[in-house]
Amino acid sequence: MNPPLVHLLASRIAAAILTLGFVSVAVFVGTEILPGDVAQTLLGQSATPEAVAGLRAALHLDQPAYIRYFRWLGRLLTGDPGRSLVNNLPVAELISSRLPNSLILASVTALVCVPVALVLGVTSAIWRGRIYDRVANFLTMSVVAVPEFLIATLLVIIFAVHLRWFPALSYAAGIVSLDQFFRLFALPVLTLSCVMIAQMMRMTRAAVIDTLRSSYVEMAVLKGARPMRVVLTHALPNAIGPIANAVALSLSYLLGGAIVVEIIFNYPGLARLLVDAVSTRDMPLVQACAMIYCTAYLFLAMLADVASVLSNPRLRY
Amino acid sequence: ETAYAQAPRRGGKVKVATTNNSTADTLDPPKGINQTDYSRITTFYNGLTTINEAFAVQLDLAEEITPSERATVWNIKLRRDVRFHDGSPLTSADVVYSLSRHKDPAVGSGVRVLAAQMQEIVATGPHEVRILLDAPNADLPVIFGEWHFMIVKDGATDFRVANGTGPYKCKEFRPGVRSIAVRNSEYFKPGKPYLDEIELFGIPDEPARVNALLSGDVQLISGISPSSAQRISSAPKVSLFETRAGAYHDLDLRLDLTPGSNLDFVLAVKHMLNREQIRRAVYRNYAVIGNDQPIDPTNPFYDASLPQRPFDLDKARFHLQRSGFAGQTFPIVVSPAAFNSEDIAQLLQQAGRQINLNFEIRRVPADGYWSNEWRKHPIFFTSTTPKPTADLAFTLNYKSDAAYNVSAWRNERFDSLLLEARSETDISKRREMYGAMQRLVRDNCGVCIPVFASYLDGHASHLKGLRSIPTYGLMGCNFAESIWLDQ
Amino acid sequence: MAPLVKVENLRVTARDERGRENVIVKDVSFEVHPGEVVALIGESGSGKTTIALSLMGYARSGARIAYGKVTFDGREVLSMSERELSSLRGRDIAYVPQSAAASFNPARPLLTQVIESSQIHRVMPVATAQAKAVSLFRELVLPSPDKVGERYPHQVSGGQLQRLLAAMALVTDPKLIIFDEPTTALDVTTQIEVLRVFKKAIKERGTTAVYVTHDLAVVAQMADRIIVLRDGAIREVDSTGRILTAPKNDYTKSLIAAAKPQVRSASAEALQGTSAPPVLEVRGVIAGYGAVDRAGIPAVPVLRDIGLSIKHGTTLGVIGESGCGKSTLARVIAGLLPAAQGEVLLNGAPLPRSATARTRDQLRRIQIVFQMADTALNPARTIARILGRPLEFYHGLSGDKQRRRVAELLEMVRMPASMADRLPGELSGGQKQRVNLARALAAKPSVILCDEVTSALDTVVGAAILDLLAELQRELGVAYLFISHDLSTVKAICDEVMILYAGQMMEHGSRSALQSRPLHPYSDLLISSVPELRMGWLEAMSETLLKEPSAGAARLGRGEACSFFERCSARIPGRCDVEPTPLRRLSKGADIRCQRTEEELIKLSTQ
Amino acid sequence: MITAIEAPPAPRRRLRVPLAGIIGAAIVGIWVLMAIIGPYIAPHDVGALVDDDVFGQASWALPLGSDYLGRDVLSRILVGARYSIGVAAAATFLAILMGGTLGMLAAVSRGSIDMALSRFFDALISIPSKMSALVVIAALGSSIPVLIGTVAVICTPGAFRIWRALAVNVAALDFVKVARARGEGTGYLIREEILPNIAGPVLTDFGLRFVFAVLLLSSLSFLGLGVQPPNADWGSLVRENINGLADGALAVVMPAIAIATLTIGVNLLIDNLPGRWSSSGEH
Ligand SMILES: Nc1ncnc2c1ncn2[C@@H]1O[C@H](COP(=O)(O)OP(=O)(O)OP(=O)(O)O)[C@@H](O)[C@H]1O
Ligand SMILES: Nc1ncnc2c1ncn2[C@@H]1O[C@H](COP(=O)(O)OP(=O)(O)OP(=O)(O)O)[C@@H](O)[C@H]1O
Ligand SMILES: [Mg+2]
Ligand SMILES: [Mg+2]
Repeated sequence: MNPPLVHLLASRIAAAILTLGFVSVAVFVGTEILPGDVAQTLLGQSATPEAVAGLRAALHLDQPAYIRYFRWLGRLLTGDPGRSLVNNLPVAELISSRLPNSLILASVTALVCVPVALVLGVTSAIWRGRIYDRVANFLTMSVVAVPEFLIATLLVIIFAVHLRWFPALSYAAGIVSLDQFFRLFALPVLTLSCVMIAQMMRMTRAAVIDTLRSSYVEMAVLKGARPMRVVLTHALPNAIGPIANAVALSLSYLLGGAIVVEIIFNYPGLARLLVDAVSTRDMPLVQACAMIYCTAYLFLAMLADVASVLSNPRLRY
Repeated sequence: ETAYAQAPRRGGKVKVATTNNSTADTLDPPKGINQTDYSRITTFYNGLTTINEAFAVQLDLAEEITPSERATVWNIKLRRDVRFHDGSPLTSADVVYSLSRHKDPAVGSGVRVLAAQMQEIVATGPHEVRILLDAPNADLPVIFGEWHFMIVKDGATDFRVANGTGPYKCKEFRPGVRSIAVRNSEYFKPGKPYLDEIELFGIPDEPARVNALLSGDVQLISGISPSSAQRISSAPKVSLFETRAGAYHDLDLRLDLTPGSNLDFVLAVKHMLNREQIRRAVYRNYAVIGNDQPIDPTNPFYDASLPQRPFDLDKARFHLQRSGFAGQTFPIVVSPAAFNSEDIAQLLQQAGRQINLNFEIRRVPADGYWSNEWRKHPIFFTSTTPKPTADLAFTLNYKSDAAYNVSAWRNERFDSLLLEARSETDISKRREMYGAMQRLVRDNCGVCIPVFASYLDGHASHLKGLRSIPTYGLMGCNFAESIWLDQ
Repeated sequence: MAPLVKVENLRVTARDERGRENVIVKDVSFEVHPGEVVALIGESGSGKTTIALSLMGYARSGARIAYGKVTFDGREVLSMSERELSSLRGRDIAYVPQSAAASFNPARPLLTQVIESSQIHRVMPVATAQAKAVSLFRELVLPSPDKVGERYPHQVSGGQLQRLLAAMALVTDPKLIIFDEPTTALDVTTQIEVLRVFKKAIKERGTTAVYVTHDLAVVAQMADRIIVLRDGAIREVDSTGRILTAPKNDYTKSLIAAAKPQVRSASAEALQGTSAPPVLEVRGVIAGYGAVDRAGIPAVPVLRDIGLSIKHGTTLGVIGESGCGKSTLARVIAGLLPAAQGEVLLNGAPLPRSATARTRDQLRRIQIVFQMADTALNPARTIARILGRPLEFYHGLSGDKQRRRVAELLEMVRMPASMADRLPGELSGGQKQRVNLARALAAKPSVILCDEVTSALDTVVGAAILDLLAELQRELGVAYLFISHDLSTVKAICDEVMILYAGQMMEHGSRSALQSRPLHPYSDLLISSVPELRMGWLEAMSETLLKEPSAGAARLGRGEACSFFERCSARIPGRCDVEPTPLRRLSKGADIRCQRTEEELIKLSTQ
Repeated sequence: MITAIEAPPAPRRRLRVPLAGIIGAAIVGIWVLMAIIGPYIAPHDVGALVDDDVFGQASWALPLGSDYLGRDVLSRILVGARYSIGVAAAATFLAILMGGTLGMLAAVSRGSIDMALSRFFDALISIPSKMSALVVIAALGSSIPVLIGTVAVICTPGAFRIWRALAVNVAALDFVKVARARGEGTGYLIREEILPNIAGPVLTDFGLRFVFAVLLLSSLSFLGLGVQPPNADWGSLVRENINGLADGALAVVMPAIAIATLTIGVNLLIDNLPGRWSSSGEH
């Protein structure tokens, strides 16, 4: 540990709290601006003004906004994220049943994607301009260009409907074997990978190639380093900052953006919970999801910045 | 068909995928708002009555329902052999509690309007309940067949687990995820239910739902879009199941706003609807041509003699000229929330081009459509579910003071006919009155009903016992106690 | 004996600014025999680096080996595959590049980079390589040799980097070492150590060397044969002795003539004008790197209580060992490294410590010419833009005027105006250095902090640049802080000289004072270490110098006691290393920091 | 005995674009042309039902078959090009302009400005995107400019992060110090010192963000923002015809191919730009 890093971490944690506060206000204001409220969504098509008013009163929605916000905030500070306005279940319970799912999906995908993307990025930087590079870029760009729902649906049609290798739905409680785990996660992970790999791979490639222009890379060549070594030990360490940030951005997508995958594979994760909560204007739930997402994002961003600082001694000392 | 020929087999597990799934999923009957909720509710609860394939009322928890004083006071006798899942017997208190709850705004009941007529709900004995209505209503037993009116335990407030009298007990329920229902071995209907377990969840994405059925991950799905029907009917080991019902997706013109306030304009639009084309292109023929009035051919009071309004651009042009709106542009609000609204609007737009009338389609989010956009614009769309009776169909959506009179239609003659018909007991007279009302709506109301859409469900071929009940798909959401697996 | 390297008709081309193919090395042929040291000398930009690189089968981007044959150890280099080349480079042929700062990977610790070749070619285990590197560091008098390898490139001085590069080449014991200006940034005492290490390597291991330099005195010590280049073509090849004593080619003659610098100094009036405050004054500056503690001392203290003043139109030379803090001083004055304590005054008015707080005019008046010419130029901008910017920024010059002025500036630093369209990467080392100087000149400052501005220039061009500086001083009254390791240059152009050792001022006096005794013991050592243009000087010198207890490198930040203690021939143990060292004024007019009195010093020097 | 060792790189002022770059430019060029003239050369009206069949196969009359309602797929793609390319490109430029500039600003300023900007964008990225989109529709209504703005805002935080990370490394270099010592303002540092030295990776980022924008469009138009029926961007074309996927309907395949070719074209071009902007080939 060195002083700038300690300083970085400390100021980051302080800033994170402020950021979370900012996000909570923004989310609250957002839910307020959005037309309609829980009462209306709960009543759906049968929402008549009196019915809405009645339900609204029952849910304390008739109180002024700031009071509701501070009441929520007060409870949150005591560690209670409140209850869902929609089904009156504790938010903590709703989240805790979903968060692990999201984390599992995210980590499995990350474990698959990040290494693949980095390897692809680095190797295509090494063999830039060659057939390998062109094919790798062509493939990743083509898959990222296809809408996610199309990829997911296509995979299901091929691998679940026709070949029957994998199930079309990925949710199962109580996974017993590794084989089952693999089968359940194969398609969602593949789909997410298609979306994610491109960004990481392309940024890795670009950042690495960019550093290859430097004189120290020239010097490495003159030391007899082969292209692989030049890239791995000379270009890559200097490209870690942008790469780490691209990875952090992609990974943050896994938690909050896996909505399409969660919908198509009927996987109960956080993204769908959040989207549901937004549609139903379930403020405490939206807040909780946004907080979790924000925390995760800030954490990833911090890791990326730490990696960035660690990789650049000029920033470190 | 064959389902009848065979004796139902016991045992087996079934996974059912419906169309909705969100944290708003509920086990509290009054709060149900979609097919998923209704299907769960019927799995765990019973109503006093149900509605059968022939659109007729059948007693369920009630042993006897008798009207008196011209259908203003109703006496209900309950079955004595019914127990809740927690073992407690069904009593009149449960019924009184269940029915009264609807009137409490805090419950957020979807049928508060219907419950409002029940002025007094009292237990007159351990198994007797008396209901006093504010006006005569011969259709009250039908109303009790509504999913929202299912009977819960007296005093129940915690609906994390269902405690009903229904064919299955609730083993697990997670809003937005799934529910698992296991056989209620003490179900009061002998021999039923057949399955050991039903897992129910929603897959909102239609292609995903269809794929789940095709891949064998689920055995029963609802809400198949007409464009997927072909895939299912041609696939091996799965079958398509069509329920003809009076559901319609209507284009509504508000009669109190320009341009709908001009009857010629309304008629022009009605003539511009190419119903054949809509039926073919949008519904792939899984629909019945509509005639701008809400009573569909499955309804006993459907008036077949009413002439079908044709697609006639000349007439439309004529009315348009008369309305003076020719050459103008009007927005149509569409939304994914109102099914097929986008497609129908686009076909209308095309027709409009040919007679010099421009429609500008404005798509708004499904999110919040019903509360923020619906009925707030001159031209918009509605999705209307089938109503168990002609009376309800008219009362809820067409009566001048109806809460969901979407086109703001006011017609005194229609209102008085409606009241008359409600208390009329002579079937042929009633038919006549309903016929006249159908004509009135067709010719004057701002609601344009191009077709009545069928409900399309799909199931694994070895899943048996499905019959079509014209109140909704999935046997009017009441499949749980009837389906079984053939091995 | 078969030559180790044989170059035949080598032609290297590069695309010039108009995209035309330009020959930068013109059909050069020469041989290098095993164990021989061949020096490549010549004008800056004459193709020395280019030739050196092509011996390894390498051409910089933009350049291309168009024609010719290079044979190394019987193998033809230019037709080798990439793989063969890789196994040749770093192992059989090691290269010490000219630009030290840019040649190190900023993200990796120095030691790993120094031993990298040995690891790539698997010549020895890591531990052995590290041990060897550390012993080389020690021989090359790097400070704290065991630790310096843990640092990162930006944490060491220019001269230190250069020595690290030399160590890098020596670790693998290659057959051929190509030295590209390996001692340009070294002070004379350090240079001696480094040259000794080179000599030792060459002698003990029979290594062959190609030595690129512009410093004739160094060539005299190192080379067996000299190749004189100009404009990409060989002008003369001969043994060292003959070239130095009896050059045939005119260009060679001019090179040697220029090696003895003439005195250029400010007019007497400028020195007289005492009434006006000095242009630049530095008072009690303490500065260094890392966080500043509560006492106001940085974690890595470098400068200790430095004060100086430069009068209008005069030059202060700053000399001192590599790593003693010369560049740090320049950075402090320029505001790039805010001092921890002390103040900097411009025309008598104190300046904010940090450049960001200074006004544009204050910034304009003090210009700094970076030592590391390479990294100080934006690689993505053409020379025209690099030079044009200060013109526009400070003087609002644009369009044609700007272009004309840029051409003028290039002309002033002896570069063709056509180079304006090039990118920095397409220039030679000396050219980059001159661009840096030109950029400082463009601002029309009152003070220029020249950090080793002529270190990469051949004698002729170097002399021209010094002339230019003197001329500007005469005409515009520019003052210079002239940082250099080259005593003869300093003596030639500086009015006053300050000698730094480990961040402390050791002696400060006029130029003439430096020429008369007594001197501070360190000054004495410095002056006697200046290489002479005579072969065999190094060997003789080493003998005498080795007698001095000079092994230890400077220790930084030892409170008030003398930091030169370990190496001082006149030290008084028990006093010099404990007591605060007093500042003394000598009768010749100079100030020194020493325990010894003037008399004692005189006595010691006459012994 | 002669050998040319290093391949000559493209000279600076004579822009020589590699073949791949020319292909990329051609693809992009064709699509841009389609975006401009598409509606005029489309054989049918975008909304017209021209086929009794749905998901019809290719024929002479309908070269790319018909869609889920029986409309001409070719015409719909031609008209959609305008939305997919125009809106996505405008939004990406905007996002890069905001995110990139602020990212470099943060890197150059460091300290509290950096902290404030970084946290602001962190917060922005953490606000549920569906919610922001809905708020935008509710507050500003639905129009193409609003759509562009929304896509841009959603893309900005990512651009900010990447640009900042790239710029931070350059901002620590000596030549930037030189410029600072000259007293240069932040604007100059960003424009002249930082930007040219991160051009390669930054262009790659642009390419990626462009793809994201194209895809984002479809989910936003699905929500009702911007492109209104009967017009549709390519992503929406894929979405509305997804039911034809199992039968391999051209109506779903062709728009997907359109997006893919555009993406690949843009990125081929970016990868093969001449000179310093190049991110492929030798250096
Ligand atoms: N990539 C390039 N493109 C165009 N010209 C170049 C390129 N590289 C070098 N040159 C030119 O080639 C000539 C020789 O350069 P080289 O670096 O070999 O000089 P040098 O003799 O090492 O000079 P110095 O002593 O200043 O380092 C110079 O005039 C330089 O401007
Ligand atoms: N960023 C840094 N962090 C820590 N130490 C540093 C840093 N930069 C320089 N140093 C150390 O400070 C000392 C003075 O460095 P400076 O660059 O001023 O030396 P110099 O006198 O210019 O030497 P040279 O003649 O070799 O250029 C050196 O020992 C160097 O290793
Ligand atoms: Mg050189
Ligand atoms: Mg220095």
